[in-house]
Formats: sequence, C-alpha cells, structure tokens
Amino acid sequence: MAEEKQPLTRDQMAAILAQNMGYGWIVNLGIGIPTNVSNFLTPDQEIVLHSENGVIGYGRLAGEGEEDPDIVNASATQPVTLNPGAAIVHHADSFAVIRRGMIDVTCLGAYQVAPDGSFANWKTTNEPWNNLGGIGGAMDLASCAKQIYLAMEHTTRDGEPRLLEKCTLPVTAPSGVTLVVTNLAVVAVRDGKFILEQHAPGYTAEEIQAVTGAPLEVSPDFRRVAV
Amino acid sequence: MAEEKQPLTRDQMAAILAQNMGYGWIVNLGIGIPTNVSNFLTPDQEIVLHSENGVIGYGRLAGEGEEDPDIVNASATQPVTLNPGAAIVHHADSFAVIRRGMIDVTCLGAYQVAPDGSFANWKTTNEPWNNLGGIGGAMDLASCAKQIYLAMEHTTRDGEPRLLEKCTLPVTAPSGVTLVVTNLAVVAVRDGKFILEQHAPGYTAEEIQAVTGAPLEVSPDFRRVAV
Amino acid sequence: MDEAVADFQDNSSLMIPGFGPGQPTNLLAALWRTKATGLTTISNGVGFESADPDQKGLGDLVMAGRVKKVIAAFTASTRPSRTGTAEALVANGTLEAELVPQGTLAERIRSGGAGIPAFYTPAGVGTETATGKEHRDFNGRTYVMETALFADYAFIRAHKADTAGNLVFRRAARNFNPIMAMAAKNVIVEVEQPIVEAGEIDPDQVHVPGIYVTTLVRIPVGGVLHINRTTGMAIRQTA
Amino acid sequence: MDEAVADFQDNSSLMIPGFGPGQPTNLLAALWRTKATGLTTISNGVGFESADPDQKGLGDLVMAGRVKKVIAAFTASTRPSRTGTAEALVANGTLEAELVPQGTLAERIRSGGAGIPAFYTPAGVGTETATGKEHRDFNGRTYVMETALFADYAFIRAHKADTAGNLVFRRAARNFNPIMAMAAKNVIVEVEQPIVEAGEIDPDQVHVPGIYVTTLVRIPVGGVLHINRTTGMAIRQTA
Repeated sequence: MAEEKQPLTRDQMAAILAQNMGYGWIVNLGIGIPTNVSNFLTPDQEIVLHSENGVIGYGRLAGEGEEDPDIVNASATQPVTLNPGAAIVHHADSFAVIRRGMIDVTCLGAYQVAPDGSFANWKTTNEPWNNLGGIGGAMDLASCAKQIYLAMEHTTRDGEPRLLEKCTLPVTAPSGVTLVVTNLAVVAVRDGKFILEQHAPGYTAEEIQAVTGAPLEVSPDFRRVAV
Repeated sequence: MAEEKQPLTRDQMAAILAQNMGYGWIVNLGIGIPTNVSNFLTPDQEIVLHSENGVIGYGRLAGEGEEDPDIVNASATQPVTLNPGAAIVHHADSFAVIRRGMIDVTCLGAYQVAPDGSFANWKTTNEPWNNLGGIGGAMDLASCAKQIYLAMEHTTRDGEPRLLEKCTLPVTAPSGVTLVVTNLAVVAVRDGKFILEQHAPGYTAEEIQAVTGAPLEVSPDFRRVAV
Repeated sequence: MDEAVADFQDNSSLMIPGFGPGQPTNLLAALWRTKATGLTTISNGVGFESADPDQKGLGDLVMAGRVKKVIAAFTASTRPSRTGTAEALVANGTLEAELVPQGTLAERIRSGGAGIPAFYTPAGVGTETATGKEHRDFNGRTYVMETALFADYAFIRAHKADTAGNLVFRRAARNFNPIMAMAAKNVIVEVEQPIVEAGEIDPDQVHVPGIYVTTLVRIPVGGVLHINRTTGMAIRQTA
Repeated sequence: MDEAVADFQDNSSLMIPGFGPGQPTNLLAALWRTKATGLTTISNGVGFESADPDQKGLGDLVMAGRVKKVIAAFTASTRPSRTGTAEALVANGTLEAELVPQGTLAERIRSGGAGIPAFYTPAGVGTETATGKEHRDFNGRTYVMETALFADYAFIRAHKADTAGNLVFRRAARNFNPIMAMAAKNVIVEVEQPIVEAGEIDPDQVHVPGIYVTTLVRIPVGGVLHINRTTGMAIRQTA
C-alpha cells in the first residue's frame, strides 16, 4: 500500500541540503530555509560555514541563553554559535572570499528555477528594471559559487509551478543551479535538464511532474527521501 | 664678514623638512634622508608618520637596545619605535591610505627636479623603458600625496646640477613637488618656478644659482637656514 | 550624541553600516532629532520605521521624506507579502533608488576608501542589475564595471576605541563598519565601551586606524547598546 | 620545512611577502634545496644572494637561473653605485622583469584574492610605468587600468596560527602576507610560535582566515626567526 503523502517540512528540506555537502566544503547559507542547514551538519563533515557578514566558521543556531547579539547568520537576525577556529572579516573581505570562487556551494531560497540552471529570487514582478528589489548577496554568490543549491516550495500558493522551462521573473543568475530541494522532491539540474532524484513520502514521479512546469527526467536511482 | 661656507648635513636637511610640517599632518617618509625626519619632529606637531609597510604612527629611530626586528620604517631595515596609538595594516590597506589622498606630505629623495614640480628618483639612466628600476612606493605616493617634499644633494658628484629646467631622467611624477631641501638651499616650487627661500651658512643666492640648472627667483624673505 | 551630529549638512551623503548588529543606532536617532534633509544614503538595506524614539533610523528618515536617494542591496522586500519601506516612494518617484548586489556595494565602498575609481566584477552579469553597465571580458569571462562610492559622512558603531581614534569591532558587528570608516570625509563613531588611552589597544588588533576618525562619542548611559532581534526592544547602556 | 615544499611544481608562480621583516625565510631556503625551476615570482624586491644556506632566497634563485620572470617594485638598485641582483640578467634577456609601483603591486595582489580582474589607479600616470597601459578618465582625473595577480603558491610567514589555519602577524611583518595568502592556490605558512588549538585565537583578532591556508609548519629549532639587519646574521628559533 502506498505511503501517506507527506510534503517535506522546512527542517527536512534543510537536512537534505546538509546531506548533499562534501567533506570540508566552504558553504554559504542564504536567508530562509537554508539558514536552518547549520543545524543538520555533522561534525565529521568538517563544513566551514561562511556568511555574507564576514563570519567564517559559525555553527548551529544559538539555543536559548546562548545568543550573543553580535553573532548572527546571513539573516542578520538569527543568533548562531561560533565553532572553534572561527574568524571574522569585514564585508569587503567576506565578498572577496565569494568572488574568488572559494564557496563550494551556496544554498538559497528561490521563486523560480529552470533546467538551464538559471533561477530567480530577488524580484517578485517582471516589470521593467526599476531599481526595486531585494538582492542582498545572492547575485555575488550565484555568480561565483562553484554550485548553487536551492530550497523552495514546489509550487506557488496558488498551485502554479516554480520549476519552469524558463524563468518568467528576472533572474538572479543565468546559470549555476545544480540541485533543487522542494517540499515534494529533490531535483538535480544537469546538462540543461531537471532530473528527478528523490520524492517526498507518498508522492509518485507522475504527481510531481504534474505540478512541475518543465519535463522531469526520472533518475534510474529515483527513491524516497531519507530524512 | 661673510659666514664660513657650511653645506647642510643630512640631519640638518631632515630637520628643515620637519620644520615644514603642519600640525596633525599625516606624513610619509621615503628611504634616505627623509627617514631621519622622524628624529626631528616635536610632540606638539602631533604628526602621524605613515610607512608603506602599513605602520601608522611610528616615532623616532629606535635607540640601542630598543630595536624590535618587526618594527621598521620604509627602508625595511631601520628599526623605529611606535608611538602610543599606532596601528598596523597590511600593504594593500597601507596604499589605500595613500591613494585616497590622506598623506599631507611625502618626503622623498630624488636625482632631479624641475620647476613644473616633476621629479625623478627611480631610474638612473634615460634608456628606453626596460622594466629595470627601483620604484618602490614612490609613484603611488607622488601621484596621490597632497604635497611632495624632496631631500637631495644640490649637484651630482661631478658637480652637475640636479635642479633643472626639465628632468632628463624618467620622471616619478609629472608634478606635485612643492619644496626641495638640498645641502645648499631650501627651494619652494610654485607656479612653475623655483623660489629660493633659504641658504646654507655662507652661501649667496648667486653661488647657489651658479650650481642650479634653472632660474631661481630669490624670495623677498631669502634667509639663512635656521638649524 | 546630539553634539556629534550638530554640524551635519543638508544634502549630504551618508554611509550607514550594520547587518543586524553593528548599526550606529544612537547617531541615527540623533540625526533624526536634527532637521537634516535631502540625504543620499549608502547602506545594506533601507530598514523599517520604529516607534521607539531611540531607534529612529534610516527607515524613518526615508518615510519622512528626508532622504533623496538610497543606494542599497535591498530597496524592496523579498517577500511578496510584505511591502518594503521605500518601495511605494520609489514607485511613485519621490525617492530615487540604486539597487546594488551586496558584494558589489561592499567593493564599491572599499574602492572609494582605497582611491580606486572603478573595478570589474562578475556579480550580476546576465541580470537586470547589469543593465546599462559597461561589460568587458578578462580571461574568457565577462565582468561589469562598477564605480567607487565615497560619502560626506559615515556613522560608525565600534566596540572599543582609544583616544587616537583606533577602532575595534566585535564579531559580526564589524560588517560594513571598517570599509565605510575608510570611505567618508567625516567619520563619526559611537563606541560601546569606555574610550581608552592611546597605547592601550595593541596595534596589531586595530581594525580601523585612528587617522580615519573625525569624532568619537561613547554611547551614554541609557543609549542603545543592542536590539533584541526577537522583541525589537532596545538593550541599553547601563554604565 | 622540506616536506612542506616537496610537491612544489616547476614553472609555478610564487608570491613572496616581506618588506624587511615578514619574509618566509625558511620556506625559501627549503625551496632552494629542491630542484624547482622556471619560477615566476611576485615580491616587493628581488633581494640579494646570501652565503648562509639558511638564508638562500629569491636573489639566489634568480642568480642560479631558476627564475623565469620577476614581478616586483624593485627590479634594479636605486643607487647608481650598486648594481641590483637581477639587473644584468634582465639587461641581457635571460630574466624577464615586470616593474610595478608598490601600491599597484599590492592592489593587484589584493584584487587577485578578491576576484576582481582589473581596476584603475592614478599611480604612475605620466610616467614610463604607464607605457602601453589603458588610460581612462574618471571625474576629471586620469587613471591607468591594472590587472589582478594570482599565483600557484604563496609562502607566508606568520607569528601565530591555530590548527584551523587562522593566522596572526606581528607589527610590520604583516606587510604583504595577508593579501598574498588570499591570492594563491597553495598557501604554505611558516609560523614563529607553537601552533595552538582552534579556538585559542580570538576570531576578532585573526588576520587571515584559515580557509585560505593549505599547509602550516612551525619554524623548527635552529630555523631562522629573524635577520639582524645590521649584521645580516640569522637569529634562530631556540625552542
């Protein structure tokens, strides 16, 4: 009998992102679901977390009583802990790390993503360029990180697909996304294609395809998420 | 009766440079005679000495037993002392100070100087550009400091003038020199002219003009140096 | 604090650091109390209005019409559900905005402080933010040219300072502070701890050399030391 | 030290810091002991040969013909009376040289470490060093374009380090070290003091984050700690 349908929680999505990180990587976590990734990394992964604000080597979110008002992640508000060996640099030196290409992966939230690896996360309309938007460090990160992982809802509130043939919103970067974790699926982005790797409990490939705006190639290794 | 002729010593030249610095100035001292200026500044001048190597706020040359192998001036070998309130920055940040235009005066040695404020101090021949020379930080300083003071011998060893109508050696900067202190004279450089301000003990304006390769306008205030 | 900003000129440009921590909250509240207007501001975001008179900041100045132009990495909310402070004003043309990727913003400020008039960056290539900018290839990759930022004023929040003006920041409160302190003509600093004598800070540990600093003021008792990010309440200087 | 440079590849580019203090003397002597050749070096000056096997450095490598090209702010002596090490080799074409104003050199290195491919500077405008370079006006002033430097290796001299690779420099020994550590693929560091556990250096006092560092070696007993600038004698590590 089929498993009960259970979309992934934000924490489960963060845990999947954490599973997809290699030993010793330097990782930048954007605002939203990605900031929770710091709670799911294991010490043996030896990940170094980098934040736009110049904190290099932070750890999990600070627990009650552990908060230091001067130690926050890229959200600028969530208190985090520092790992032994942490270092602080100023904002220009922080983006020097990014532009030099030292970030192995940046995890970002997104509104839309396409099979060419482009994605959109900074502007909610496609009105002509009007200098309104919230870019933050996403463009620098998306232009320079070795890989981009996205964490996003599979559809809009109205049920419209966010995985599209082509982004309809202004892009944050024209390429670079390699992995998309949604509440329904884990999708690799490779060779101009979406490859459906994993599904949330109870969802079939067909059901996921039905709410996706571009073809999904089902991986030979298609499986249930392990979280 | 005329005073005995007494060319200025290197220390006297350094002392004259020190006399020409305003309250609170940020000053860079080049290799050679200028490095000795740090010994002639008075505490009430509140001068901040900046060195290319990123030492901001150093003091006089270190005395015997005071030397710290890690604290040197722009010569890279002369040990100096640090004043209270000193700060250290790296080489790029040190030249950020220079390029931003924060240096009130840079004191440099030179081979030649001309009334247009140009000077030469990095190459001893006028062969075509061959990537041989010793520039150090002089070009950055000369391009960006508010004023350039030079300390130099009035003539070459062979008695040829070094104050010329036009530099014959490749220039370090095409303009910017405002004061030249030689072993014979103090010469202001203003409005495209050399203005003879002071003389070493025993030297007349005529005698100084005779070893100078460009016209000297004698200042109404022409006087003996006060060192 | 009021004295420190008393001479602030109308129509000035102002750098405002902070990314969560590291905001010059007390200087901004003092500026709010002046009549200064016509500002051009350079900051990471525009922020929101505050009901607390001691937390009046850029969001309040913008909404009061005292800001002519904002240069920032966030000029609108990223959440469709929540309209950003400046958004309506920009949309109706009463506020000029220049939206800049955050790393480009940081590097433009650093360049302003370093006497570099322009540089090339890969950030934003292929996006709307590169619209109208000069593109150029180096070693087979495309970059856009960006120009330096330099301001009349920077308001800075330091943790420690000495009488020579040397500054030390604490943890993530450093963020834009050092580079903004290097990129403004008048650098006014609010300091969390008592200002110590020159010589008491190790020269190797100085984050901003004192030569950049114009005015130092310790945050007075009752002044805002931190903001509780959950409640929005001010945590105040007690001694 | 020998192990730290054992894999050094021929024809590599190498950044060498130091301005008096701050030179990676022990790593350079170890490199001298390898057969590595065909180097391109980036340093402030070219230096001189040394009779002390423990002080063999760039000057020796150059004179032994193991360096193809030097990029430096001093490629010749400034004193007509004393010929610089590399001078004759450059003049007769066996060594390529690129002479760069020191601030431009520092900024090119910093740019390499910061992912900035090119920038504009006023330094050298109107002089031979700007020959053949692209000129451009910004706000009524003329600048030249300069491109970034990035190397295969940087040899670094640090005062303190922790096991995470975080580095702290002392006084004027800092000079080019932080920017060169940021601008090379392999960053090999000799450390004056015993390497401490991660967490023992205050994050606010780190000069180079450990993410840049490839290899850390403490200077062994008998290794060169400083050079007496008057006598030229090595002052050695004693414990």
